[in-house]
Amino acid sequence: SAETAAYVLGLGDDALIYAQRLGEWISRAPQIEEDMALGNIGLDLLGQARALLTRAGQLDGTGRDEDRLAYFRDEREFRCVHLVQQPRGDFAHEMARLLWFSSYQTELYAALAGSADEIVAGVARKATKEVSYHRDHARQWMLRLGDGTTQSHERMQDALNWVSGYTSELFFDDRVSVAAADSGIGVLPSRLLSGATQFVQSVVAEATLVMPDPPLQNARGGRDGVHSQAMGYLLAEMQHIARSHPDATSW
Amino acid sequence: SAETAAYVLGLGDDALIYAQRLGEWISRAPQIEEDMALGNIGLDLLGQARALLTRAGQLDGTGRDEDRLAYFRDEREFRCVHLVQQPRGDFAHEMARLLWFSSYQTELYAALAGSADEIVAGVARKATKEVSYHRDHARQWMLRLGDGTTQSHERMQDALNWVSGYTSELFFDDRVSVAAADSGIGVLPSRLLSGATQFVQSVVAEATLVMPDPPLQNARGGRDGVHSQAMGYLLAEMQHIARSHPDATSW
Amino acid sequence: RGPGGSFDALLAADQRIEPRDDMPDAYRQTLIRQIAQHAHSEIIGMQPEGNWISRAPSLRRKAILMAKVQDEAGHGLYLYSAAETLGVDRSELLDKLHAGKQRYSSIFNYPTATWADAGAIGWLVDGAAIMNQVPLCRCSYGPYARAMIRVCKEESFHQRQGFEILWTLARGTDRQRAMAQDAANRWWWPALMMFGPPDTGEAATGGHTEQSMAWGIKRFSNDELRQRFVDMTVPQADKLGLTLPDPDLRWNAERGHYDFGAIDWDEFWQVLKGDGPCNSQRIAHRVKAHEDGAWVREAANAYAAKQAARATA
Amino acid sequence: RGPGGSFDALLAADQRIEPRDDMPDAYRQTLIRQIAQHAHSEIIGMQPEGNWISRAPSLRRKAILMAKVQDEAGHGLYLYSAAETLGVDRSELLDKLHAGKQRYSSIFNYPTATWADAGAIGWLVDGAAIMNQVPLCRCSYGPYARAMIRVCKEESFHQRQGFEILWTLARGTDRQRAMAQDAANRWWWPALMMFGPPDTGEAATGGHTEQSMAWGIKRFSNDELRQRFVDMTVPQADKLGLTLPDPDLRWNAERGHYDFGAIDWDEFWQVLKGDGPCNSQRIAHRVKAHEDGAWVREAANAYAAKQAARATA
Repeated sequence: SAETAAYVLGLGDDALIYAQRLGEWISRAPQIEEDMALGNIGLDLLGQARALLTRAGQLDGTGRDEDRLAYFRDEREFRCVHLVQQPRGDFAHEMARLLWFSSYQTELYAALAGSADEIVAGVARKATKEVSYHRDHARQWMLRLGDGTTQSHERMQDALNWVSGYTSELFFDDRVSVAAADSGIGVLPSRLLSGATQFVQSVVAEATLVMPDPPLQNARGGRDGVHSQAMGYLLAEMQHIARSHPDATSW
Repeated sequence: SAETAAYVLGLGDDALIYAQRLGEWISRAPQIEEDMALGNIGLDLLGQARALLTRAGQLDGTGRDEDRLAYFRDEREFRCVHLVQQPRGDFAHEMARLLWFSSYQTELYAALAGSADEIVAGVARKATKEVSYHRDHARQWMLRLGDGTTQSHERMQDALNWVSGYTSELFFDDRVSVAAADSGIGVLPSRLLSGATQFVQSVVAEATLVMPDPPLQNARGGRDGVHSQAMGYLLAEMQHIARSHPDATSW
Repeated sequence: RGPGGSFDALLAADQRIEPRDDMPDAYRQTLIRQIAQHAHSEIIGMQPEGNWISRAPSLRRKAILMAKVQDEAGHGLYLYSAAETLGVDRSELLDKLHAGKQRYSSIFNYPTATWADAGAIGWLVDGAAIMNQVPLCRCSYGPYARAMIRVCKEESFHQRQGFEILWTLARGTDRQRAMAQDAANRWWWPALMMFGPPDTGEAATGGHTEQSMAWGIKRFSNDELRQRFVDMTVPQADKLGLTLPDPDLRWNAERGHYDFGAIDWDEFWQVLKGDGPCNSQRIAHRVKAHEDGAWVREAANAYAAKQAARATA
Repeated sequence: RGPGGSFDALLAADQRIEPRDDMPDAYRQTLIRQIAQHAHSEIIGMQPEGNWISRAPSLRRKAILMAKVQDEAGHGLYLYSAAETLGVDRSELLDKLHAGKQRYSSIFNYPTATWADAGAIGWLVDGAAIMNQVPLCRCSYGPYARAMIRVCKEESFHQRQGFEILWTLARGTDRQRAMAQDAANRWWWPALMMFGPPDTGEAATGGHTEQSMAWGIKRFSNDELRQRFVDMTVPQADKLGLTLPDPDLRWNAERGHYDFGAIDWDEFWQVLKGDGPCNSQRIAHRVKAHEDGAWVREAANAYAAKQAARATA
């Protein structure tokens, strides 16, 4: 159905756009090992995105392939959350984002391993191990930064406060998710909240940090294609060469 | 001829790309008056660019209009110098760039007012007053920053040093410029050097600053379409919406 | 008229209060707050449209948009100047904006998601602004009234430009038309909210309307202005060939007005209280520009002081 | 073989020198300089191709490119580790890179102007690098030789990927084909310069070739390797359907090699001395990453120290 396709597309877009942001770290990380680690996480997400977009293009009946969906959709047609769109901040901001996103994805893929859509289930089963590694990577850095120097502690706390304005959107039961959950293909986002939050809380405590107060402002609208300002610029960059060669059939 | 068209295109691209950079200042300037002033300068340059690109599209026989040339050329087909492509720096960097560029353009348009191409001559005559205002604006700020606070003096001097790596390209006699000068339509860039430099030198001295030593590294290649790294990203942003609607005939 | 005059007498005679005139402190404070909020709205309002300058899809549109956003900066300047006649200065007002102690119009906390939003802002947001502002051209405080005359003239130009963007899109490709319709869908309700909460009826929340009317600052109620805006805009939407996203919108021959559906005031209050889509972004953008420019302003002051000292030496 | 051994005897027997072995200080310093330069080249070499990760025109190519640039980081790590066996540490070497006291390969001072450059770098630059590096797999210093074996395996994979990018472009639209040809035009001569200045003849500038050969660090002269590269690459260009930008390039049956035109050594020295298209940009990018990450590395060290203290407490 259209809802199922849109649901899968949203999951794929989250992975695609976050992979795009993580790719920006390559050659800009605090140490060479981290260029590699963030590149690896980006590659895992890109792999998930390709599989999910391909599936979405089958489910929606348009037959669009992964590249058609990634490069030739307009901003309003993307369904990713604002969290993954945010411009690359400092390393603490990236780790705060990664901790929440990987904690969410860990719960998500665990649930989707039993999806009624065999392909989605397959993607989820393969990705489960990947995202659990991502989550552990974020956890290790949260500990180092939270329990490192005074400066790193403050920066990590600031980053946690910042990211809190972007997390509720991950767990919001929009119409499409509800429909996908009803059909047995998806899972209700709100069902993932407590597991993800518990993990984050435990890491935050271990890292001598505190969970932020509820944020004044909460990101919303991504699943309806209303994005944060950064998204248009991200797409301009990502799509420019492909859009510049509309008649190219192969790269 | 092809050379003449390429020459005019290069002048148009310089104006277009610098207008694009100046547009980024709007809502980001140090004071509201300066949002307006930089916007005005950008608008003047955009006006010059539109006239010159239109003329280039007539001269090269392709009949491409200003938008076709601005939005549907690839990076390698642009002919602007690296100076105008550089990402927006701090305000001192912008004033250093503007001082050099407007001093160059003042000499350029004075010479082109006698161009054998009536349209180019007309653009030049109209632009002469504009660029002399731009040059004066840059001069005023050089004085304030150079002879302002210790910090502003240092930042202004740093910016002058930085910009010196990008100025020689403005005055380089590439093949196309030589041909355009021979035909009486253009002017040899090297002929503009001493006038522009004299003006800059006088402002630098008045601003209690010093002319930098010759730079170790000199930008080159813009007139042959080999650009600085920033150019591709600038074009991605500028062209994205137009490229996303290849079948749109009107905006 | 002669110099000075009693505040009440001037008001009663529908004459202008000028800076030299005595005025009640509450009047002065109300005006400062309102003019500052208005000035801040112009300055913050540069951002949503400024977002499209670098990506405008034709050079002509790019030039028009740059000029328009620049005009907004100019409006901000007129208005800060008007406020300064009341004994405050611009930097003080900007500090209050940056600290969240003075507001700007909530409409600018909505994102500009597509190019068509540059059209919708001109058509709907500037249209609503004009409806609010035209009566202010007869405001009791002279400098504010004169600033508004100038602003209104340019705003109506902007409104036509916005209309023209949508007109062109609505006659373009399917995707361009869809973009125009989508923008109208997203901006219609927020534009209606620009007139503020209802003055009367269940949803009314008190507010300063009555006092402002007595002072000749406000001439019409929020609901009156909103109705006028709807009445003006619905035929324009028809002309554009766009649908407005309100199933209850229809002509009421009896009233001689368009009826329209219920406004979601919860959304209004949510955005006003800080939880709009772009609240923190707008202030952060503005504060960054201000902080990045601090050394430049300091240098300009230092240079001016040196020049003054040299002139007297 | 048994523990240790005399340096000269090991060299004479074409055996590997290991970290525990005595070695002349000049040998050690030469190796440190060469391995560090090699490691730096991998790290700086991430930038020109990294420039295309965000804009790669298909998701498959994006994934391949991300993996490739990541491999370069890995190569840098192996090589810094090899250098560390000689008694220096990575941070010291990086400081020298950042301060301009140690070099990286000049080829990375050229810009990547189009997507096709990602192909040309793989095909020509990695191709030339492999030609230089394969003999290093038999280098006299054990840790360096072992690192090179690993690096060469991955590089040849990258070289094939680059070739495949150009192959696809050359069979694509006219504009794609032109892009491939343009990239070949721009990268051909700089790739030939990667083998360094001539060892002999008028243009030779002395250098360390003879000593390095005696030490078993270098196995072939610059000109020999360059000729091999030309001989290998010309038929590949034919297969791609691309022209190499050298009118003097032709098969010489007598020599059994391709003849090729004169290299512009002025350009080589200009770029080497700092006036290449991207010299300052490459270092500035690298230094910024390093400085931006300083607080992170400090935090990691502080945490590790705390953990160690806790473990012993």
